[in-house]
Amino acid sequence: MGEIPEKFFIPDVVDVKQRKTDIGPPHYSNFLPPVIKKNYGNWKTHEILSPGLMVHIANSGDKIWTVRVASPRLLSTDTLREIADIADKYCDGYFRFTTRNNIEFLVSDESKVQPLIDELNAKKFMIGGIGSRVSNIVHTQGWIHCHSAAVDASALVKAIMDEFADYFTTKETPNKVRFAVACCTNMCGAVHCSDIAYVGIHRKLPRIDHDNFKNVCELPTTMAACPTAAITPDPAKKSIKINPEKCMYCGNCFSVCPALPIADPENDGVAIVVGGKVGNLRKPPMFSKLAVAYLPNNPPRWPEVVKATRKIFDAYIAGAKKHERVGEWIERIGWEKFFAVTGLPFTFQHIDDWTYAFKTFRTTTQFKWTK
Amino acid sequence: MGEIPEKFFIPDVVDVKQRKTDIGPPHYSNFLPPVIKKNYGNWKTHEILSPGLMVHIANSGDKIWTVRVASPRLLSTDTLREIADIADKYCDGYFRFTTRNNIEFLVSDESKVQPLIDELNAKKFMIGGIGSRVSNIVHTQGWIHCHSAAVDASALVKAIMDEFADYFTTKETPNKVRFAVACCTNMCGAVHCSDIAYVGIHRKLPRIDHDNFKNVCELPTTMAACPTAAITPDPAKKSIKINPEKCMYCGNCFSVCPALPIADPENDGVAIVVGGKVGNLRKPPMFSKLAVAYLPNNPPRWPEVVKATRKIFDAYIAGAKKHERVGEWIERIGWEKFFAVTGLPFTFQHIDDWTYAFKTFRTTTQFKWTK
Amino acid sequence: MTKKYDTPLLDELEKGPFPSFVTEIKKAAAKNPMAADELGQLEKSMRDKVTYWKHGGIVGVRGYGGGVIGRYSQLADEFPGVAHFHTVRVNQPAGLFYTSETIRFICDLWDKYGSGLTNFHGSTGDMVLLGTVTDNLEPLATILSLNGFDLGGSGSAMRTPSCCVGPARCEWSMIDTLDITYDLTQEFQDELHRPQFPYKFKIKTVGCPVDCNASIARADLSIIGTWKGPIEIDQDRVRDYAKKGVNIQEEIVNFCPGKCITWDGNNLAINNSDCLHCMHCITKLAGALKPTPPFGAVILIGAKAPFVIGATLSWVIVPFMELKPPYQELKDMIRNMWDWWNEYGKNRERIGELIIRRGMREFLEVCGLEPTPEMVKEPRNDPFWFWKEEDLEKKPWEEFLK
Amino acid sequence: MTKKYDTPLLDELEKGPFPSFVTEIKKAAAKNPMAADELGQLEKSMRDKVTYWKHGGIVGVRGYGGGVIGRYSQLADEFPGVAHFHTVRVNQPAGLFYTSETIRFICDLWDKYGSGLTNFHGSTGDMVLLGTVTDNLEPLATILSLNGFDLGGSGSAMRTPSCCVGPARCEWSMIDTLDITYDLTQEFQDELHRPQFPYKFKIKTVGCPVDCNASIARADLSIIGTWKGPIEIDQDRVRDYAKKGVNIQEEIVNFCPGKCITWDGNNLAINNSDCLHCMHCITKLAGALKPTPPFGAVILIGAKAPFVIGATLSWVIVPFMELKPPYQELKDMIRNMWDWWNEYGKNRERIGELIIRRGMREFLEVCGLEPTPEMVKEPRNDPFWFWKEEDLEKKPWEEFLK
Repeated sequence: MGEIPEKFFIPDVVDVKQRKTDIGPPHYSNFLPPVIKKNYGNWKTHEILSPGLMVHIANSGDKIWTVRVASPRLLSTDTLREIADIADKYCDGYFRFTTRNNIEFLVSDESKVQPLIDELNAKKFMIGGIGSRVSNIVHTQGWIHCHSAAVDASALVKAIMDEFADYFTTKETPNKVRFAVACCTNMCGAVHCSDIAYVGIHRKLPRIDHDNFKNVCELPTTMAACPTAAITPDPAKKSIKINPEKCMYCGNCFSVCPALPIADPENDGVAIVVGGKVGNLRKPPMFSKLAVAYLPNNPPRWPEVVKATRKIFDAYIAGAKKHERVGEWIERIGWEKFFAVTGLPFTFQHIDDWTYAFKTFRTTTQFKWTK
Repeated sequence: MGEIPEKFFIPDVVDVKQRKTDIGPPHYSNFLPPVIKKNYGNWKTHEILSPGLMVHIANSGDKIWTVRVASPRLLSTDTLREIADIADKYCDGYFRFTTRNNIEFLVSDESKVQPLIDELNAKKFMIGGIGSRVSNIVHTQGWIHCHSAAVDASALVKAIMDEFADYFTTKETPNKVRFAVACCTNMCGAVHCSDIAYVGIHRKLPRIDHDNFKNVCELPTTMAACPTAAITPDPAKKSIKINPEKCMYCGNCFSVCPALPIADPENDGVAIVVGGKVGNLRKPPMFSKLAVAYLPNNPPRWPEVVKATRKIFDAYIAGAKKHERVGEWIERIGWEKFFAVTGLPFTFQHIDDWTYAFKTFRTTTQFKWTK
Repeated sequence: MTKKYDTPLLDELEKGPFPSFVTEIKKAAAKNPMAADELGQLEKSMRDKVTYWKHGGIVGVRGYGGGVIGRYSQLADEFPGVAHFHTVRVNQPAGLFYTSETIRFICDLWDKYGSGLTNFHGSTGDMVLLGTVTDNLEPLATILSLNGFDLGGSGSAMRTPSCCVGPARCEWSMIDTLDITYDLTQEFQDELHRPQFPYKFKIKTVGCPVDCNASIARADLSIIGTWKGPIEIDQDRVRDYAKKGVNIQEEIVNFCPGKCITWDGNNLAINNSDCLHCMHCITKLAGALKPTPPFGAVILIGAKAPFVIGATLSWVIVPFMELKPPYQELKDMIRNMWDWWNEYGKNRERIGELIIRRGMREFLEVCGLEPTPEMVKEPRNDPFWFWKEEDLEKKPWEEFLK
Repeated sequence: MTKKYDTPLLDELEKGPFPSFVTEIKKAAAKNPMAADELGQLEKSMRDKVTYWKHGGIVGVRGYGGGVIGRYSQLADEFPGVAHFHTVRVNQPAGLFYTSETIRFICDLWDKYGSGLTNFHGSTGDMVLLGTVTDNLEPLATILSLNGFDLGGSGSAMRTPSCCVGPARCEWSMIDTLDITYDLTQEFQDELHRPQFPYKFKIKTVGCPVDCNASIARADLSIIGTWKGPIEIDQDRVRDYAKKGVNIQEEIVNFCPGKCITWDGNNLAINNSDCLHCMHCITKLAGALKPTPPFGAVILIGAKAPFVIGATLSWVIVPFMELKPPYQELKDMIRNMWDWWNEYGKNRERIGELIIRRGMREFLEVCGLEPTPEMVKEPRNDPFWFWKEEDLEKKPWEEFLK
């Protein structure tokens, strides 16, 4: 269990009866550099030497250097092979990925660190992302591979990361800034707990394909998918009805029922949510909250979204204390000040009107005057 | 509009046709001492001279002294006349009540302050309640006058106030301690936002009087009164059914339907909630939270309730910083420490399981070790 | 002679320093048979650990739908004096100020027509006259009215408005709470006396964020005084406090929720743009600090006790409203929200519950209010929300991203 | 030769410093017709502002119910290369460590049987191989298995467990996140490959409260390392930080949520009994402060994205659990909660939603857990709650009021 062969092989003719099941993944020890195996669980400390380089020091005195580069997550086999070649050259073949999809080269020999960095620079890899700065963006599939995407994900990520690239490679931020993109409200990924995040939204009712409903959809599942109970049976048509007063355009009904397409080129777009975090550092984890209810889909580079992000980002840089995450900064200054300093409008959409709405209404006279 | 006659009169024979309607209450200016009328809205500051005495100083230099005494709220006309006599003697007839049912004598002549205090002391009035100490308890009617009381209110108030009397008359607390009593979960009064409060609860299902239901109750109102939708129609009996799995024994169905008595001498009792506040000082207003889920009804002095309160009260006195209300103290030390320092058990009942339950579940690894 | 009951349990409650309600009942019982039977029935409740009052029936006075709460004993045979034992609510003077003459009038009246037992005051703020019979109600109301008094509210009506002591005897009152309360009470006499709403509607007005009348927890409409100007500082007086032993850093600076105060041992400085208007520094350094104009009020909506959906505190709907007589803006807003509530509210649905059911947007639009961040603790977190057709046409980003 | 599309919009996305996914697709497209048509269809999506993928159909490999996501183009005629474009999830090694040989094997395999496009990694943690046809699935799975790899989870199953880098390269990992992840993955192979739950179930393990794998936000079962011992302080190193310009008072002391740190300019002191274990001081003074044993984990339950009831973060159910192989207590608890969820959960109901629906008490009892205050931010506030018949007989106050 958990072993890999001495040498990987791909047979020309495949006998599918040879397939083994339930073997699980290979054991992680197959992939650990010797210095890590030796010092596993016995690390003493680490130092960030530059935005893309850190060294971990073991209690034994052993060290391992990590060089981090950005990745678009979507990788061709060509690029993967290029990474493997570089790893062979400088890292005895060892590298890893971070949970935010960066690539990390693991160097055991200090003398190979600078040559590695030089080669990565020469090959235009983007080095950085360690410490208090922008890291890579976690995101979903978007138009590349998803049937329910209200916005593309990779393109938006590219546009944002290009805009804030210098905060990945060199400049510091008060604390880490975690971006995230979800291409629909299904939100694969931690958009709901990121510093600045984007979620694709719809703004029009699903269009009911009554003829197809009974063939491809299940009534109870479709009804149960609606967070506001807006869906009721339409027995005459053997289909469903949607109460337009109750529909919040979330698209979850389409997730379970293809006969309810909701995508709309002119009315779909992007909402920006801010101030979430997952770590327990200083403040408990926080949800992201709505900052901008809608910006239009404007491919390929979504300039309105980038511009709005710039407003939020710059206000954070200017206003936050060192070590404050975006949400901590906003909590300290108050949401009324957040909207004042960013210049973003506060609209009816910002006021919750769903199940737990009233828990978000302000039940105190404590606030600051902003005008 | 709003006038009172030069002299009040009660005719021997009443002609009800003379009755005037919609005149509203008399204008408050009829009851203000001259020094208050003169300095209305022009007060500069005040000083607390002793636990039951304060002086307000106007911008004009005028002063008015206030002597506060406790009241059980339930007052006989004899006692009211006694108060009136005292007011005549020292206050030109002027006095007032506080929103917590204390009596305040308003003295315009400094030389009458000490004689007033002496007479109040002689007559066994309990002077105090000003500043950082225990004030009078707001409470509901209880068995004296209410059909839905699960506990008596006045008796419980008396038992608690006797126990903590020295914190009304002399000793200080870190900040004000507001007690409140509600004799059932209908909670007339601000029990839901008090430092330490008591609420009468039931623990058994209402007993359905099927014969009477149709005569005295309305089906939709009765169903709508249930916070958990535990009540459904029983068409055969022209009555209702109660789902015992869903009933939380709140008794609101009985409030609208006399055919659903819920009072139970052996299983009714008292819950203690703590940490609420209404003011915006320092922290926003807070709800009271459950501290003790049940203590038995043990008239006339509810010793278990008094004892449990003593545990909470003493822990607060010992642990709070100056100016911290009970809720602020608990918020600072954490609920796990609250239960540790008071020795109160944490039970399943403390964990919310109603509509907004999950908003109270802890979503962080931040807590303190208490064992 | 009134009937005398053996009350060993209640007698226990005459011991101890706090004034005894039992003693009060006994005083009344000595001359009033209703009070005597109240005492007897209460002793039995103490013994049996259960209440003996029936569900209230409907009683009242001509032309009014409220002001009297019917109350009947389950044990009328055993305690005939409390067979009827109705409550009369009398609208209190704003601020709870009285004169001895006034209170004697109430006593005389109540000795004649009632049990001699009172509450000063009921939870809503009314003078409460406890225990009378149906036949006495009309004469009582008549005599009250001839002497300038009127009944309070009950049932599905506007309840008797109430307030803190306000500018009458408090230096921090930033609005005239007594006048507002009196004015609104007079303006809405019809809504007070003739239940016409889906359920009760309470209005409480307080002069500052200290909220000495629990307005934010106990009123459907909470009116709380506040200020927009800087906090004026009398440095000499601050230094006096320091000299007298107040630890300014610990007791004032460290408790400031806006973290906007600094103290260098000699001077106190406040960054007013970060002030949250909590009043802590002002109340703890009484006379040294004071709020300055503009004065006005935060208007909040929706507080209620737990039934049915759980307790709520009031929610900010107007961050700042100037409140000058005749308070027309406030009155118009109140009428607008009542119209909406009357149209859509279900039986026994408080206005806060209706707002939750139909959404804050509709409520704000009914009141003519624009959304502002002060209305929320934080914006919504889940990514589902409503769009109106008219919203879709707008392109606000063309403006704010310029 | 693969087909070449004109892609003016996508070409814009090859500009700028961040590595371009368009360049990646083009690289693959140069030799793979599936990737070429992916590029073409994506350009059309950019132009039309809409996705062109159909609702996924059901595809898979023999004996498994998951691991492959069916995907079909709406524009199969125009882009035949993506008519089928299924995703294969391959269970990643714990900690996301690889060797060059391994990655080359994956590349060779995917060039032969797929589009040449991958995701390193998918949201749940799997290696994601993007785009293949149904006929290729069986050979793919066979070759993977012969080389020691297996598919990941999808559908209503346990999803591929994942973790942070843990003790492999982090000094703060208080549990062996890689071993726990590997062990649970092996233990629950059946639940991973054969969907048998009401809905998905995610497990994420992180070594400390910094939570570098978003465990508390993205896993039904969140396992987060923590410690019970005092924080060990190397005063010399703290002084070094101070000398190097760290403002200990502002950056460390003032940010402590437990307010339990003091710094006199020379020595740092921590009142460990008030420590909230947030890790701020430890991470900012790396190497100077360190947690000490006992080590273990906080176990939390219920995080999920917004559908259907709104997003949730995981809730504490075990404040501290020692986690040593074979992790039997943890495994037993997981099986117990699955049994309960399987019995009561509705279709597409996450375990957190079921807990909300049936109450935390039942869940805790199923797991054999006693209630503790660490489970709640605060106790309930509304005064309605359930009693079980057995609760009524108990008189706990006789004990705690002694």
